[in-house]
Amino acid sequence: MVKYAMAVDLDRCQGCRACMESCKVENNTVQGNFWMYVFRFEEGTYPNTEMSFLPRPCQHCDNAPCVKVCPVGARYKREDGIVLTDTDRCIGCRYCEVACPYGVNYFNWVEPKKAQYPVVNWEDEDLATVTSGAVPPYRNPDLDELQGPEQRHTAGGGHAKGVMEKCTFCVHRVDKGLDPACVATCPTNALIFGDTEDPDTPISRYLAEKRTWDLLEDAGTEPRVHYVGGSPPTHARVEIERPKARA
Amino acid sequence: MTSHDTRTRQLPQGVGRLTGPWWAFIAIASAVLLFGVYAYWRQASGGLGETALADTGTMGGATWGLYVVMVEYFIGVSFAGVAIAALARVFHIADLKPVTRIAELLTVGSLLVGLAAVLIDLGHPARGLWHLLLYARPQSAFFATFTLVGVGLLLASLVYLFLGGRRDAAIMATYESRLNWYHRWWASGYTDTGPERERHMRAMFWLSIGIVPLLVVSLSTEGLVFGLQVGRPGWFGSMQAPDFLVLAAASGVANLIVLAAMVRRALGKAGEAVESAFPWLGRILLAAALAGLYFMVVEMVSLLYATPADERLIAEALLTGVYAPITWLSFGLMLIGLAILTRLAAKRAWHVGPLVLASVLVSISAFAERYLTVVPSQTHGMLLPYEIGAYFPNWLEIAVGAGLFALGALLIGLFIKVFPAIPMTDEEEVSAHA
Amino acid sequence: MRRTLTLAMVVVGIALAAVGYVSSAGWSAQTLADADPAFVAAPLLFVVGVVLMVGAAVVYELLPDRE
Amino acid sequence: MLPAATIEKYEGPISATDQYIDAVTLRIPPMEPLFESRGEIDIYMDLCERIGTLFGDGGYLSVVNNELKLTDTEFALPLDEKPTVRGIFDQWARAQGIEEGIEYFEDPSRGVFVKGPMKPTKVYGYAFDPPFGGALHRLYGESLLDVQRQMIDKGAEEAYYQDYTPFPTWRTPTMDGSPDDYEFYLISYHQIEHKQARTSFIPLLAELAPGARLDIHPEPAQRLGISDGDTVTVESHNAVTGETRSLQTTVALCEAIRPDTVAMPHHFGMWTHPQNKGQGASANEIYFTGKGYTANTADQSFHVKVKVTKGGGA
Repeated sequence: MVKYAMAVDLDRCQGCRACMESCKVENNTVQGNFWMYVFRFEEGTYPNTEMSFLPRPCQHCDNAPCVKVCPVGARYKREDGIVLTDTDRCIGCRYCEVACPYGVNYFNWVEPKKAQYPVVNWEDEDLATVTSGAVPPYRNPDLDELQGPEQRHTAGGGHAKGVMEKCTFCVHRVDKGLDPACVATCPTNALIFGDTEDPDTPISRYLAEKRTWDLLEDAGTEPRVHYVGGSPPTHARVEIERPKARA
Repeated sequence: MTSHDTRTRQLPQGVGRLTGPWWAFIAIASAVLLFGVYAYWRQASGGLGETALADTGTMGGATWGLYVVMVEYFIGVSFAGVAIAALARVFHIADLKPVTRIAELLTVGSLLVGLAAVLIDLGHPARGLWHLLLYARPQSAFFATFTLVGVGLLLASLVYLFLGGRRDAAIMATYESRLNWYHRWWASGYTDTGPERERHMRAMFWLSIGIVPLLVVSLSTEGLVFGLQVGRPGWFGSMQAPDFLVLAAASGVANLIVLAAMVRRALGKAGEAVESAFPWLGRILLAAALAGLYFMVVEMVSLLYATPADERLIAEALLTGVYAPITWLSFGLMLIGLAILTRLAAKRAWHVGPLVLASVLVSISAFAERYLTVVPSQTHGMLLPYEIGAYFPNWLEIAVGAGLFALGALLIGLFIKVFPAIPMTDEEEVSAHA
Repeated sequence: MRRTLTLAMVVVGIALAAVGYVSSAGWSAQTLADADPAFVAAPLLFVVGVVLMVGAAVVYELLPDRE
Repeated sequence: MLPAATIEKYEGPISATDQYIDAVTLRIPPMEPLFESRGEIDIYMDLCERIGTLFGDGGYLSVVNNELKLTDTEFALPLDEKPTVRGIFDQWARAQGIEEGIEYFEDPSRGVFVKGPMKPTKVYGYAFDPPFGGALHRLYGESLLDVQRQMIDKGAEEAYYQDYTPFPTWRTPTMDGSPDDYEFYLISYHQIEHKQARTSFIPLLAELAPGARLDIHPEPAQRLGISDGDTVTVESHNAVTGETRSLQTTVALCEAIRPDTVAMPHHFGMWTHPQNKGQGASANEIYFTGKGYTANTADQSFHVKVKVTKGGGA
């Protein structure tokens, strides 16, 4: 049985936020939603200040509070460890969001617009000859597929008003044997993804070699995202350079 | 001992007589309700994004806001109504009997308002109803909200209202009026014979015995909606359930007093019967409000004394930060309310004016307290060092909330014109031909 | 007759509620993937059970006396 | 396909000349590209292959043949076969008359191929005969000195010519002549998300790095009554002319910055793309050029003192 996990090497992360960008393009999330989020922290007082970074995807907890509180079973955990939202099942009560200590849930407050990033007219025929008809960043056809053995609508999520969405570990890519978009994009290989049951995968070797820690270990959520290097964040760290949606 | 010929003229307690003030009340309540419906239409078409709600964390908002506060508050209020009615019946407290129907009405009304607020808060309300029936999971603390509270408690209080009203309905059916068919339907063959009375008492007794645990269980789960959240500082803890109950009792009794005073005023002479209940209700409110204050103080002391780092932010926000005005307003109103109640108790004179004032203060305090339970843990309770968030309901949420409140008021207002709000005295006979 | 029916409603109500409650989620499921009720609309059964229990009071009082 | 490698890739040909001798060399990768990165030529070839413009006349390979002057020679790359990057440069090296091909450049003891004395006309399109009008070839510093002398001759003020100096020397920065209430040094900087002012119209990038801001230390901010997110007016002062310029932006408190310095990213506000609207002003708007502030050696450019006041201002 496959069990997926992710390792985040904070000694390698340079805080470039390319993972956030690739996540948005891959999953077509609406503006202001960051399934993968990279904190940029500042700590200490001048002149003894230090900067640090902390990528925060969904932790895909083994003891997931969001799964427990979901009143209709829309939030569930697959056997391979991935925690998903069935967007056809979700009633939009947002209980998962208040239950999650990591703040990874994003609600579709309004109807996601087709042209949420209106730059170019993707319907232009000349453009289509160059892009083979692909329309980034809106609409990756894979996101419309039913996923996994449960055959539920779980990929994407930024398509429907009134339902919850969050990081899926790019389930539509993982099911094809690909890495999640953030992992595939990371220029410093700070993100490592794979099967932890097989001892020969890069992530298994990585986790065996390195000392790891989990985010908010005290919460007892047993995350499947493990951190290497750095140190757990405290409230002494002040977040700087926050991104935001444009009006 | 009214004779049959007078009965053809006027129904008791102003039933069926639509007065000017009543029309004014209905007009105002309808206008507020209509505006609320318009606001909700805006929300339903544009999405919950029309409200001031926003995601916790990177967006620095509260994902649960005024609507959830209303759910918690009104489900809490519903507790007192049916509990007082049950108390009056199980222990045969004659003084409380005149307010039993008002209490039941309050329960039904506030439950409807609270449950409507649940639906209004959903991103997919229709899907909510349907999927809860198909897939609801007992592991979620929401399970009880819609099964035990939404169905069990609502149905039980309707049954209470129905069975408890049959005798009055039978009396009303002896009057000739356009509502006669309705009263006959409600009376459903009741003739006030000895065995019938006995059977009624037995049914009501067992229903009362059954409903109290149902209340405690279902309302405790309402507190557990918050108390089970380990990831949300300020929420997690076993105090949430009893805290919810105590505050529910205080706000419920306070609302009952206000409603009873309004009914008394509306019914004129006939309404004076409810006055026998005020000393009882006043004492219960005093006890509940004292317990409520106790919980408030204990909470504040623990916040001030030994605060885990993650809860310190919330503590500061509550005591000295952005929520401090609400905190101290809630605390102050509760104190003033208690002072008035204590004075009334000491003088053993439960004057309606000060009692209602105290009730309104306690009620507002309880609402503020619910707000402080729901909101600050979301804006200030992120365990990861996100930016501090902010939330305050916008006009749309307030309009929808006011509309919901008006809906409850409208239901009760309509009810008192089709049925006696105060149970009739034993002297009034049920005519044999009813 | 009335007593029996009332009692039956209460007992059946409790039974249905219990079955509905237990079946509403896979309590024994090894993984959380199986978050669905054991059978379709099991929660509805719980609700029906609660309705029967409360409704028993109405039946008890309204059913005409045969004696 | 992306990202591009930095130094660990083939690149060239690079002319290596001391301006008298004409020589040429290639950048040979010192190691395999890091992580997932690859050289640009690999990326271009894959890209062209994917969109169908690699092969044939007018394709990428034919352009490479033209650029490397291989067309119609025996070393021309075939237009129907995808070469390796090393292969391309090998062909080029042979076309230069190097028998060993690219191995010549891979040999650390050689590496540079000397072609012989350079013909001035080859390098300088404007060259005369005799070269440079008979003038001697000058050092850069000599040019600066010449400019300085010309400016003095024409009666320019010292503030203008002082920085045209062959020997970089310390002098008090011009900006320090501004009045004391211009208390902050303004520096501008580059954000990792953006490339100059060219990318801020890209909505996805603008979401991550959403606009201009003024980084300021909390201590002076508190003194000025400014808190995080406030709108402020930043006014710069030209110590030579007394001219002031100002812009409005929002404040980001930052503990790591010197308390006497404020900073702004330079990506925003200078671009006319409609998607770039509403992102705020660029720090460049309040820097000065001209006397005292334009420099070639003792760099005074992008050095200005500013005052920060709360609110939108005028």
